[in-house]
Amino acid sequence: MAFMEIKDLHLYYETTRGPLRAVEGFSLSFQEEGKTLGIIGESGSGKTSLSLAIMRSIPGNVSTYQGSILFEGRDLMRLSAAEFRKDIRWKKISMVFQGAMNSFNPVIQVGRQVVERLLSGDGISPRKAGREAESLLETVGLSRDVAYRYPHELSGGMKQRAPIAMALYLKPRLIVLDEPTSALDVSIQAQIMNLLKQLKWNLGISMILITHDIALASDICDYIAVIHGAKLMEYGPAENILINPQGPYTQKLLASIPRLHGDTRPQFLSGAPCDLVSPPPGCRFQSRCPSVFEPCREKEPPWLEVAPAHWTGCWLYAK
Amino acid sequence: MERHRLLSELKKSGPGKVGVVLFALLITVSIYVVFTYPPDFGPIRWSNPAVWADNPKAAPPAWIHLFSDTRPAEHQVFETTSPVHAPSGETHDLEYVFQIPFTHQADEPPTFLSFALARAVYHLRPPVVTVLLERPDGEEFTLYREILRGPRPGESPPYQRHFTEPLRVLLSAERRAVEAVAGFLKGLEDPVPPQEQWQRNLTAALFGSPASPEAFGVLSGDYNLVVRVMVNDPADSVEKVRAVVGGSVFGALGTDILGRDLAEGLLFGLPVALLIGLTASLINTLVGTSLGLVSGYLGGVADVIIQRAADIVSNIPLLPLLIFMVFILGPNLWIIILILVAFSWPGLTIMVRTMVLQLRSGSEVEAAQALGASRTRIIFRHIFPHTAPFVFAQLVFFTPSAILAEAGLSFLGLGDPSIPTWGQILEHGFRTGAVFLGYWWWVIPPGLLIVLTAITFMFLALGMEPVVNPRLRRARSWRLWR
Amino acid sequence: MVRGITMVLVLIAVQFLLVISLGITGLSDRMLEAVIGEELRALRPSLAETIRDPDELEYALRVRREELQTSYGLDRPWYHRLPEMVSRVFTLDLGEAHTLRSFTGSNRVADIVLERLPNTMLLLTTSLIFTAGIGIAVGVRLASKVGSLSDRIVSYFSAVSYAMPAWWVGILFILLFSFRFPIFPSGGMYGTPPPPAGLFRFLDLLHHAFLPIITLVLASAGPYIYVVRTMTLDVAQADHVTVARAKGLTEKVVSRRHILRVAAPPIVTGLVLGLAGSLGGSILVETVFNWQGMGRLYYEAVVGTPDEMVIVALTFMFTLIYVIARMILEVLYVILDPRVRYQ
Amino acid sequence: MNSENVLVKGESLKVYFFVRRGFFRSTAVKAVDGISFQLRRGETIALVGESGSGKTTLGRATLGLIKPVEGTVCFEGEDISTFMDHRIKEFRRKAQPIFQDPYSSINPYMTVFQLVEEPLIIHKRGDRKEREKLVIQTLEQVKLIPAAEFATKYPHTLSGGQRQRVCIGRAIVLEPEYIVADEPVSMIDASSRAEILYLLRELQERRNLSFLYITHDLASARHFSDRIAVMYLGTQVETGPSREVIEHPLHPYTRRLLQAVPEPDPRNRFHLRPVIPGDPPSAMDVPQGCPFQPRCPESLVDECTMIRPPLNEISKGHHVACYLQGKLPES
Repeated sequence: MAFMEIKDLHLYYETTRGPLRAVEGFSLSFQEEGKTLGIIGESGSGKTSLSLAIMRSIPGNVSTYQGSILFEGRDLMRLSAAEFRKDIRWKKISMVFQGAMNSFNPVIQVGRQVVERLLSGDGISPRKAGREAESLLETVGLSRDVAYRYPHELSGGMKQRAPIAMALYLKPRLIVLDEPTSALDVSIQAQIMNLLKQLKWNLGISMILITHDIALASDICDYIAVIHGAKLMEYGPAENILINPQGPYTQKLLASIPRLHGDTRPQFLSGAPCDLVSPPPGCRFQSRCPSVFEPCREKEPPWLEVAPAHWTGCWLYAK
Repeated sequence: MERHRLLSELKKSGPGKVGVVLFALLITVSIYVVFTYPPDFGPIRWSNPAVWADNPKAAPPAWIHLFSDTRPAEHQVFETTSPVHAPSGETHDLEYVFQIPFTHQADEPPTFLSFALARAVYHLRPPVVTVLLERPDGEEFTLYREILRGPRPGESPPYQRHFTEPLRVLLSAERRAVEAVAGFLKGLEDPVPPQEQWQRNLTAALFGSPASPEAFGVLSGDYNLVVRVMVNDPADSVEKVRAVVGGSVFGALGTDILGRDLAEGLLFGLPVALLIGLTASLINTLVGTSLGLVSGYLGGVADVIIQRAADIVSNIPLLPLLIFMVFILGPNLWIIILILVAFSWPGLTIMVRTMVLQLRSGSEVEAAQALGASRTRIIFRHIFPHTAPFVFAQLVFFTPSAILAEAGLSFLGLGDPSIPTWGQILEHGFRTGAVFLGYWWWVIPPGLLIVLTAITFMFLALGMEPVVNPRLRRARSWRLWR
Repeated sequence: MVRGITMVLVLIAVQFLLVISLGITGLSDRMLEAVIGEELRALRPSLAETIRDPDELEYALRVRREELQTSYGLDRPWYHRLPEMVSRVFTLDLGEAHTLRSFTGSNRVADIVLERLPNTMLLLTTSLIFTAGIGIAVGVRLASKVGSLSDRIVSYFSAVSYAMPAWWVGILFILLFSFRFPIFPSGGMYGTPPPPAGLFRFLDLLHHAFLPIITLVLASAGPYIYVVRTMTLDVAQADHVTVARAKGLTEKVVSRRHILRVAAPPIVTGLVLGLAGSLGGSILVETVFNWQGMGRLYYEAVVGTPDEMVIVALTFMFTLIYVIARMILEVLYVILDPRVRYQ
Repeated sequence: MNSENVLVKGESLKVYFFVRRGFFRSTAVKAVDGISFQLRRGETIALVGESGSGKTTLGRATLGLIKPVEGTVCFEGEDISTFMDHRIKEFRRKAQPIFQDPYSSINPYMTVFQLVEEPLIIHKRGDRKEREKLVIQTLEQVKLIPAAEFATKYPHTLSGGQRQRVCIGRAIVLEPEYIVADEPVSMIDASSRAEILYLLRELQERRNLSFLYITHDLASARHFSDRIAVMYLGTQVETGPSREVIEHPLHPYTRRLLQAVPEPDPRNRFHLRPVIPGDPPSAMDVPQGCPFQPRCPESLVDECTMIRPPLNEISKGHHVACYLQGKLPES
C-alpha cells in the first residue's frame, strides 16, 4: 500500500470570470514513508493551492473541491471535519506555511503557539507545555528562551525555524512544507535545508516540499513532481527527473537554472503559464513548448510511464 | 488603475448603485430649487410672517385624509379685483360690492375664515367696509363692519389706505360675527348649544346649524362672502379683496405654527445641506491633503509642527468646541463651515502623511528621483495619484458628517438665521413644542431628509469600500459626532 | 510618553483657545458688564429706600459698580484676567458662576458641574457598555460570514445609523413612545413629584434614562459594528489564522485567541474614539430629553444667559473626560499589544 | 588600468544611517563602510552578498541618491557631489537604476507609453512626435512587441517580466551610460530570469553600457558579469574576475557562500551542506577587526579580531581581504 495516494484532486476558485482551476485532476502516489516528495511549479501553477487541498485548509472562495487523498488506507476527503481534526490534522499531517513571519500570532508568545494544539482542549499543564515547547525549539536549533519571546522579537532565520518546531509538535508522519525558505538568503536557506534533512534522517518524517526552485528541491527530495498550469507534467525519482528529464517543460526548467560551475549558459522559458480560468484545449504547455506538434493542441496528453516509476504527460512519448 | 476600479466598483455594488441614483436625484432637485427660488429666500419669504398669514397654522399634510374616513376642510384662498357692482356716478349708489362664492364640502367646518382688503383710496370721508356671509340655507350673517382710518393730521387727499399692508381681518373671531350667530340661534325653536361652547369655535356655528343641543352639524353647499364698501365719492376706489377659508390640512407636507409651508422650506434646505456638506468636505479635503503631503514629503520641522498640531486638534472633543466657537463668532454659514474644517482636518492629514511616507521611500519615487524629476512632478505624478482614491473616498465620507454637524448646531439654535436649514426647522418645531403636541409632520420629514442626504453619501462611500478599505478604515473620520 | 505630553497639551490648548476667543471678541467683558448691570438693577430699589437724594443714589450705585468691576477683574484687560482663570481651572478651583445656580442654590461652579457629572456619566457609560457589547458581539459574528444576507443588512443598518442624527432619533422616540404610545416619559430624570429615595427612585431614574440611552446606543452601535467587523475581517484574513485553523484548533479558540485577541487594540481604539462622538452627542441628546447633565448645562451656559466661568469649566471637563479615556486607551494598548511594549 | 576607460569610480565610500535608540542616543548603521571600486565602460560588476551587506546602499550612493558620509563617487572623472543644477540633471540622464520590484517601481496610473515617455519629458527631449518615435523604438528594443499595442496598456495588465521590461525601457530611453540593476530578476520566475538578463546584456553590447549588477545569486553573477565583488557588512571582502572568484574563491566567506548554493544534483540529499553558522550580524554593531571573524569557520589568527584586513591583490585583478591567505586549503 502506498504511503499516500492522491487521486484526481480538483480545486477551483470562484472568480468573476468563471472558475479558476488551481488544481486540476492531480493524481500521484507517494510510495514510501520517510521520504521527501518535491512539488515544483512556477508562480501561478497552483502549487500552494495543492498544499492547502492536501491539508483541507481551503479558503472560502473555493467552488469545487473533490477527488480523494488516501493516507494510511483512509480517504482524507471522506472524513468528517471533526474526524479529520481529531485524527489527522497536525497529529498525522502538519504543515509549514509560506511566509513564516506571518505564521505566528503577533500577540502570543512563540512557545505557547508551538504547543497550542494541546493547550487548548485536550489539556496539558502549562508547565509541561512550556518545557515541551522549549525542547521542541531546541530541536530546530533555537535557544530555549525563544519560547517566551513574541514573534516580532525573532530574526528572519529564527522565524523560519519556529514554524518547523510547531509542525513537529505532535510527531506527525507527514509535514507539508510550502516554500519554507523563500525570501531567505542562501546561507540561511542552507541552514534550514540542513535542519530539514536532519529531521528526515533522525525522525523518519515524510515531507512534501513545495517550491519553485528545482535546485533547492534536489537538496532533500527523493521524488519530484513537476506541475505547470494546474496540471502534473512529470513525476518520478529525483535521479530521473534531475538527470534525465523527459518532459520538455522539465527539461526547460532545468536548463533555465544558471550553473555555478561550468560555462553552460542558462536558457529561458519565454511567455507565461496559461490562463487558469480559460485554459486552451490540449496540453497546458503548448504555447511555450519548443517541440509542440499537432496532438498537443487538440487533446490532453496521455500519462505515460517512460521509465520505471517515472511518469510524464507528453504526446512525444505516445506511441 | 484604481480610479477606473473605483467607478466600476461603484456600479457593481448594491449600495454604490443606490448611492449614485440618490445622488443624481438630490442634484436634480437642488438645481430645480436653485433656479426657481429667490436667492434671498430666507429673509424675504421664509422669515416674513406676512407671506404666510393666510395659511392654516400647524396643519398636517393634505394627503392624510387618504388614511381617515372624515373629509377634512380644504384650504381655499380667493382674490378678486373686479367688483360685481361699482359706483355708477349717481349720488345714492356709492357702493362697491365684491362677491366671493365658494363651496364647502367637508365633514368639519373650516378652521377659520378671514378676509383682506388692499389699496383703498378715498377723497372725502373714509369708506365703510361690511362683510356678509350668505349660506346655502339662505341665512345671511353680517360678520364685520368698520370704517377705514380717517385722515391723519397733515394728510391731504387722496387718502391712500392699506397700500403696503392690507387690512386683514380674522372674521371667525369678530365680535360682530358672534352677535350674528347669536341672533340666528335665537330665532330657532329647537334647543341650541350654549354660547360659551360655540363662541370658542365660531366656524362651527358659521358653517353649520345645530344638530343637537350639544353640537353643530356641518352645513355643506355653496356659500357666498359679500364685501360691501360704501364710499362718499365716485372717485374713491378699492382695488383688491381676498378671502381665506381656512382648511385643516395643507399642501404636501403641512405647515408649521406660523403657517409656513413646510414643503417649501424643506425643499430649500436641500441645496443648502449639499452646499454645507460638499463645501466643508472640499475645503477639509484640500486642507487635510495638502498638509499631509507637505508633512510627509518635506519632513523636518514642518512635519513635526503639523503632526503635533494634528495630534492636539484630533484629540479635542469636537462638539463642545464647535458650539462654543459658533456662539462666539456668530451663527454664519461660512463661519460654521470654516470651524468644522478647523477641527476636522487632522484625520486626513494623518492618513495622507502615512501613505506619503510609505511612497516616499518606495522605489517608484526613487526611480523618479533618479530620472531627475522635480519635486513638484514627484508629488503630483508619483505620490498624489496613489492617495487620490482615498482622498476622494474621504471627501465622500466627510460630507454627511458636515451635514449632520450643521444640523446639530442648528438644532441647538446656532444655525445661520438668514438661511433656513432642516436643522433650524426641527429646532423651531422642538422649541415650540411640536413634539409634545404630536405635530409629526413638522418633525419627521426634516429628519428624514437629513438622513436621506447623509445616507446617499454613506452609500457612495460604502460602494467604494472594496477599493479603498485597507487604508480607509484606519482613517478616523467616523469619529465625527452625530 | 509623547502621547502623555500630547494629552496635556490638548488640555492646555483647548483652554487657551477658549480664553483667547472669549477675550478677543470682547465677549468676556460684555458678559461681565451684563452681570454687573443685573446686580445693580437689583440693588437700586433697596438702595432707593434708604437714600432719598437721587444724586447720592447715583453716586452710591457708581461706587458699587466700581467695586463690582474690581471684584470681577474688569479693571484689568482680559489677557490678565482670563489666564488666571485658566490656571485656577487647572488646579480644579473652578470659581463661582455669575448667573447659573446649582439645584441646591450654590453658585460655586464646582458644585454646579459636579452635581451634573454623575448624570452625564450615567448616560455615557451605560451607552458605551451597550455599544461595546452589541458592536463586538455582532461585528465579530458578521466578520465570519461576509457577504451573507445578515452581513448586508447590518452593513446597511450601520450606514443608516451613521447617517441618523441621534437627537432626531431621540425626538422620534419621544413622538412615538411618549406621545403616540405613552410608555416612557418624554424628558427629565425623575417623575413629578420624585418618588422617595430608594428602589422606586432608582427605577424611576431607569425609566427616564431608557430612551436617552437607547438613542445614544442606536447612534453609536451601528458604526461601531461596522468598525469591529472590518477590523476583525482584517485579522481573520491574516496568515496566522490560517495556520491556527490548520493546526486543528477549534473554531472557538481560533476566533477568540487568534482573531479577537489580535484585533482587540483597534477595536478598543474604535470604542474610545466613538466616545468622542457620544460626548458631543450627549449635549444634543441631553437637550432633547431635558436630562440634567453637563451637556444640557453647557447648552444653557452658552445659549441661555452666557456664563463664561461655567463654559470654561465645562469645556475643561469634557476635554478631561476625553483625555482620561485616551490615557486609559494607551494603557490598554500596552497590555493588549506586546509590539507596543517593546518599542 | 586605463583610467580614461573608467566610468564610475568610488573611493573609500562610507554611508552611515543614524537610528534613534531610546530617547537620546542614536546609533550609526554602517551600511557601507569604506569601499573603493572602478567600473569601466562596457563592463558589468556584480555586487554579491547577503541581505544587509550594504550592496543596495552602495548602488544608490553611486547614483547620488544617498550622500556618503565619507569618500567620493566620481563619474567620468568628476566628483558627483559637486554637480549643481544642470550638471546633476545631465548626470541623472547618464546614470539610471533598475529596481528589484517591477510592481512597485512604476506608477500604476500611467500607461506604458507615458511611463517610458516620462524621462523624455523631464529632460525636455524633442517634441511630441519625436518622443513618440523614441518610445516605440525603445519598447521594441526591450522586446515589448508589438510596441504600439503595449504602449496603451496599464502596468497591472502586464506580467512581472513585462513590467520589468517597461522599467528597463524607462531606464534606457535617455541613452544612459551607467545602469545600477538592483536585483532585477529576483521577483521574476526562475524560468524566465535568464531572458531579462540576456536582454540587459544585449543592450550593453549595443550601447557600450556599464552595469552595476546587484544580486545575491552567485550563479547568475558568474554568467552575466565580468567581475564580482563580494560584500559583507558594508565591506568588500573579495573581488576579481567572475570566473576566477567562483572557481577559486579565496575568502572563507565567499567559499561558504558558494557551498550554500544548491545545484540540481540528486546526490545533494545524502549529505549536509556546509553552512555559515548563525545569522548575519546587524550593521548596527560591526565587530572589531575582520567583520566576518565571529562567524568565520577557519582557525583565527590574532589580527582577525583586532584590525580590519586590507584588500590585497593575490593574482591579477583578484583581491581579497583576509589574513589567512596561503593558510587556507585550496578549494
